[in-house]
Amino acid sequence: MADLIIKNGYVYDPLNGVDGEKYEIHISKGKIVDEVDRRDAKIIDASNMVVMPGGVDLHSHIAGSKINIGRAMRPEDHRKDVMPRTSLTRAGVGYSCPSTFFTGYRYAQMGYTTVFEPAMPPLSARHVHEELNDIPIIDKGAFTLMGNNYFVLKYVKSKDLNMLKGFMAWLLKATRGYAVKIVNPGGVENWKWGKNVGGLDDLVYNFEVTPREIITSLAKVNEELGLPHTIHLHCNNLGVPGNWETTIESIKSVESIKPSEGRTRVVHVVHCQFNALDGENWVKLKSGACKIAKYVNEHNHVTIDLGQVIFTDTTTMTGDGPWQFRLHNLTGNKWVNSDVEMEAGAGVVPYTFRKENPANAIQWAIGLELALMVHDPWKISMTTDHPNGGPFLYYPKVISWLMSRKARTDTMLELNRSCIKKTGLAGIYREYDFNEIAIITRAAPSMLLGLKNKGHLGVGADGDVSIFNVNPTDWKPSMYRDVENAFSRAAFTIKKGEIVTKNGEIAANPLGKTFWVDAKVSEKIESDVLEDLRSEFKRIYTVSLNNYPVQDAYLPLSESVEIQTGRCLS
Amino acid sequence: MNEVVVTLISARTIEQGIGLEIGKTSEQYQNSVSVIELNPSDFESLEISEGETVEVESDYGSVLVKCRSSQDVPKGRAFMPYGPWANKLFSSSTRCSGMPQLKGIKVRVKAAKGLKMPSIVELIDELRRL
Amino acid sequence: MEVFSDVVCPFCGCLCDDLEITVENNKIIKTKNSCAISLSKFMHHEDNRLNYPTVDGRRTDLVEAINESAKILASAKRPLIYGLSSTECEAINRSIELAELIGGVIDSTASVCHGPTIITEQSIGLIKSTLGEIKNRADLIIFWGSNPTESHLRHLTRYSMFPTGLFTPEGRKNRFIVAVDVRKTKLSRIVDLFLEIEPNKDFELISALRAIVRGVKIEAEQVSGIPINILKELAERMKKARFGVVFYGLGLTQSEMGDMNVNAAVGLVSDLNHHTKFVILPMRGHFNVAGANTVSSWLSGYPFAIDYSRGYSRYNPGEFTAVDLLERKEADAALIIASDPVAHFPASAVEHLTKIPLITIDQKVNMTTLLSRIVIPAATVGIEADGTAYRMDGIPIRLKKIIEPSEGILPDSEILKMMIDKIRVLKGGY
Amino acid sequence: MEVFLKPKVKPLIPVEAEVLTPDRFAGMKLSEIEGLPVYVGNRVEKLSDYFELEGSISEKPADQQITILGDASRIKYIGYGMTAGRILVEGGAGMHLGSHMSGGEIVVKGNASDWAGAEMSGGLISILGNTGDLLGSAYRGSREGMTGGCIIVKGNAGIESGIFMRRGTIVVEGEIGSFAGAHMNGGAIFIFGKASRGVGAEMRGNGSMIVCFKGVDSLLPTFIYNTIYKPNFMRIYLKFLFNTLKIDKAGEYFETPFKRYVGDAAVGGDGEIFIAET
Repeated sequence: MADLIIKNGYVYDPLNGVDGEKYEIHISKGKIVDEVDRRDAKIIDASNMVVMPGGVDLHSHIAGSKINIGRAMRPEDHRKDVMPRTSLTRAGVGYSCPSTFFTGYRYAQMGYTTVFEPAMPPLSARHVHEELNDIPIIDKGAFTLMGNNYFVLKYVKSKDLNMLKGFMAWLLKATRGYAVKIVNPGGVENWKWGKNVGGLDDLVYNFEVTPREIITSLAKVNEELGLPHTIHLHCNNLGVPGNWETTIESIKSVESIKPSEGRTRVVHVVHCQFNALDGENWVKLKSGACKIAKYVNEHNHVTIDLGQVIFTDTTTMTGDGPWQFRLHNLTGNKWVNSDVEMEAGAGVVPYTFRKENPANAIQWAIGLELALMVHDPWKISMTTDHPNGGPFLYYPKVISWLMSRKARTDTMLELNRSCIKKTGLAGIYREYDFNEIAIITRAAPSMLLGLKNKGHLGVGADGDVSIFNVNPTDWKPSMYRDVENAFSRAAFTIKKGEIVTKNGEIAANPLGKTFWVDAKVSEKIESDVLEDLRSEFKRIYTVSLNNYPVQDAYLPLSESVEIQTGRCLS
Repeated sequence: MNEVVVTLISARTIEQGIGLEIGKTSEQYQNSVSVIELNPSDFESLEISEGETVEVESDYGSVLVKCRSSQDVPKGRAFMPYGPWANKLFSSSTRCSGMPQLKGIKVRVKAAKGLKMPSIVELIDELRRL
Repeated sequence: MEVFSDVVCPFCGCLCDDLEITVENNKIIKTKNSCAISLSKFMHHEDNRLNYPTVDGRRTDLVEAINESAKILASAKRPLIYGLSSTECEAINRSIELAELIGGVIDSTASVCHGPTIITEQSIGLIKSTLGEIKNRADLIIFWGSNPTESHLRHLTRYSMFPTGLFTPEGRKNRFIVAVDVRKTKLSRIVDLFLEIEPNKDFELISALRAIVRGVKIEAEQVSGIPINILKELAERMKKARFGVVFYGLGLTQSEMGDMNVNAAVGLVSDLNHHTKFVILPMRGHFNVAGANTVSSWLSGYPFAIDYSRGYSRYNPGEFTAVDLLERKEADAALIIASDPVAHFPASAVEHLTKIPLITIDQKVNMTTLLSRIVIPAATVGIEADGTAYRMDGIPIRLKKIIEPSEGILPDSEILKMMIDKIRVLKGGY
Repeated sequence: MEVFLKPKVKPLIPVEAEVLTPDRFAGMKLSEIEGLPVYVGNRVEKLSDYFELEGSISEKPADQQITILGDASRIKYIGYGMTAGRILVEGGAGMHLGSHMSGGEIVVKGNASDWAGAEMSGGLISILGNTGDLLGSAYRGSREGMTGGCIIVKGNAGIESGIFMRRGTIVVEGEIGSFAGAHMNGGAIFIFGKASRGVGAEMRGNGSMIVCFKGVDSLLPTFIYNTIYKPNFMRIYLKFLFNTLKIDKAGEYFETPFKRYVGDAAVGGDGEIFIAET
């Protein structure tokens, strides 16, 4: 592959402190380098364009049983957006539950090069990896569900954090997972009896532990293990009016946990919009964003992503079984529930966010409020919790709302005015600049994930670059449609030094790699855990322990992050 | 000639499963699926003996199979294992579902003394002649 | 002699993964933990094998068979690819790529087993769990139009009726078991309650149960042959269960209006979740029929009945399902992978198969191979080839390769890859 | 203005011809219309490969009539998504006739196949022969079936007619297959022949109504008998059918009492089934 030089572009590389400077990016053998030989290099002229690192999405349901249930149950969804095959590309269909090839192509077309699937049930990890292997171009990884796992509950109950540590390390490796995902801790286990938990101190049936204990134990061990990402937390009471209190309480519960070396954060709260609702019920719903934002502004141990709502027909899917049942009852829409023995659950319900629905309008505002009221963009990652808040295809629209008050106002004018009054959005004048957009779509998520070679353009970084056809020097927020168009179809997306899209068209179709974490614990802990697994597995699982871990065959192209854990729990 | 009208159910059986894993052309497979079971009272009304050939006819086709009596089959119903014999009786209409109706169709069963049941090879030859 | 443990059985949707297979000189000599059918599969996998490729009944080599197949498929206007459920996921994946490449219709045997389940999932949903949830928690189990004693032989011991689990320490004693069927079966003799119902009357019965669960008074004295007071008792039992499950089979899907039957059953279970925990699981037949739907969904968006004639996937059971395409005499060529439609389709659908160029990839001689213009032998998946299969409840398990196939016999996925490569060449790289 | 399409061949592989709408034809030259693409298996062919065309083309769809002079039972998607104008098919019509149409009129003199009027939102389809399954239905997965317009079938209709219907009217003068109006949530179905098993199954309500003039094969146990009476609105409906839609049979029932059933109780629905007491 020829070396690549990107010249004349306005470069936004927040991790390296570059804010719209014009300088050349050189790429050789898939990596950013100081300088390549100009004579052999392919030169991209990015005059009047924005140059950023490839986009990084840390929370998007792109692979595995949930999104696949969504695909299977929603044929009507796929009719909205189709991609015929070409000599280069495979066929695909969208929209809220896009097929795998379609997913890879559309992300690349928007300048994204790295995406993480945030909810992998261990027992169906193989499924996740099979799908990831059929998502072209982008690099990816998946987070392992742990918050309702039998062994986790058992070790939390017995307060044996060494065993918990050993188990988490084993499970990450067995599933080839990248991070610890917690969904409605305790609530999903209770859902297996048709119940839920209502707050941090409710009891999980038969285990006598509380969501609080689950969260704090997992967070503590997560940091002890020195995992690259913090715990990835989907809080209790998601979608319940008044849940902002639970959210803050959850974040508070880990306040005193010592973060892993080199960072201050110990928890990432996902799709925070769904957990920032204030008011007693849906009728009295108002925004709780300012309360969350205030807390986040005052504390450095938490980061959030948005879960921004888009006004469209979409498909909700979470590991939160009881919430999906609730949503099914609220909407009357079709409902798939899928509980996974000993470890997880899931539900899928189609949902349409409507401008004329007061609650939806407030939810839409909450996402934006969170992004705009949290002062430090490094604490924010932009997501729609695809496809829960809306399909990822709408990221450019979210960018335009964040960058332009006019864009927000134009949308607000279509909404019920009294709803907007229940939020603080109309009073916010802040507008993101290109640098801040680069932070929340690239630098911050990559930093939060501990991906050293992603999200920036310094020497040694992966050669993932996106170039957008918008001139930042004469762009004004009133021109928000231009920025939306530019981010919808990148002028160039470069992946590992290869031009993969050009003017929004796919130009190459390589296979990306899968990240996973190989956390090492002491041999003693490892063997204790294995012994416990052996003694219990057959009785409670329907798959044998030997057949449980994901085989190497499922990771044709992967990068493991090896972690030696030095610190011991006392 | 004696005849009964019954509701035919087709389904899997262990013998059919074992037979098909040996091979579709094996004796075991053919023996396991070329049979119809009737309730003893329906069976008696045909005035045949156990294992004798009967002709089963539906609105869509007919086939010769051996007949057995079984207490498990309620009166007015009949059972056949899945397979090429039973499939000669079903309609290919799926009513826009993709699934033909393979259970609960009306068939007429009558004695066919002396007539020989077709073997799988004969069924194939019949198809080749189409 | 070598003993392979934790071997996965590639026969039914149970995908039992605790088999022990003893191999000597590349021959299977013993199996442990196998059911009767599994035993037959492992011990007889060498019987009635296809040993070499044929074109028009003439022995040939693999390359010629692939070339001839490629010619047929590349020039067909309305090619059909069918089967898939008895092979592993990589081969299914390739089959879909092939369908895309030739602009064909692709359908799996799901259309004639649990297609109605999928149609229901698309209209009202599905409330399911993995089998371990049943083993660990279920205290009320209802088999509706399904009979694992003939079709899923270890289901009762591994997953449903007998196993002990986390919250079911006494196994069978912790459970009340109901069977609903139109005839007596081995199962009906070992359950706590057997309801013998009239054929094609499932929908009415389930609807009545739903109404009773809702507290509505039904005026009829009996429904579908079952007295109303028995239905009332059953409804009460369902509401009071700690964790209930309905396992349903082809008794619902293959009767008249199978999609509505399943619709009613799923609706009932959905309603019951307002009272207690209840799930419903289809008893999927072939060992990887769930995989066929799964892989197909992530690649094409649709679980079965897919048409690629316009370059992208479209879905419509009844229009793009195999039986219908053949019944309407639409297909002008067919590729059958790991399936025997000639033996298993109704006669008039089979008739059209005899009139078009037919290509079959299979391990054994079957009715379809006997009528095919081109036959390509394949390795037996799960014995001579590895790969992924999805259990009836959606759990992916890796099948093992325990012996080498005969020389020159390749796995389905490799044969399909060769075919794809050849067709690409024929199409000038497009 | 009227354009005539004379079928040339009976295609072995069905032809997908969603171009057969007044909307598409309007404002085009005849030669351009001849070149419109149709999809046959995996090939793209021309409309003129299957039809001889003559006649005149109007500027506006509303003024355009398309007449197919013969059998089109292997032609799919006739009138797909049309908004105005008129299509007359002298013979039979293939699958998806008038699916997604929102206006205009289609008349088929022969039989129509499955999915006629599927997910239509407006306009009128008259089928003088029989029709296949899933008449005026939702496509699989969708819960928005027919949302407006009217379908009249002089002959018999197949199974699951009007499934997931939301609004609009279906009139079947002959018999109707099982599970008519399943999941219905609005709209009206009039069945002048005998209705089969499962009529109104899982009907939710929202004003949905099924009227059976010749009885039902077996009414679901979950439809609860309510009363027998002569509803005023029924008379108004019947007058409308008789006078406006020219359904002569409607005239026989002006004075007929109807038994009213409410359901489907299985889903807590409050839809109505009226069965003429004759």
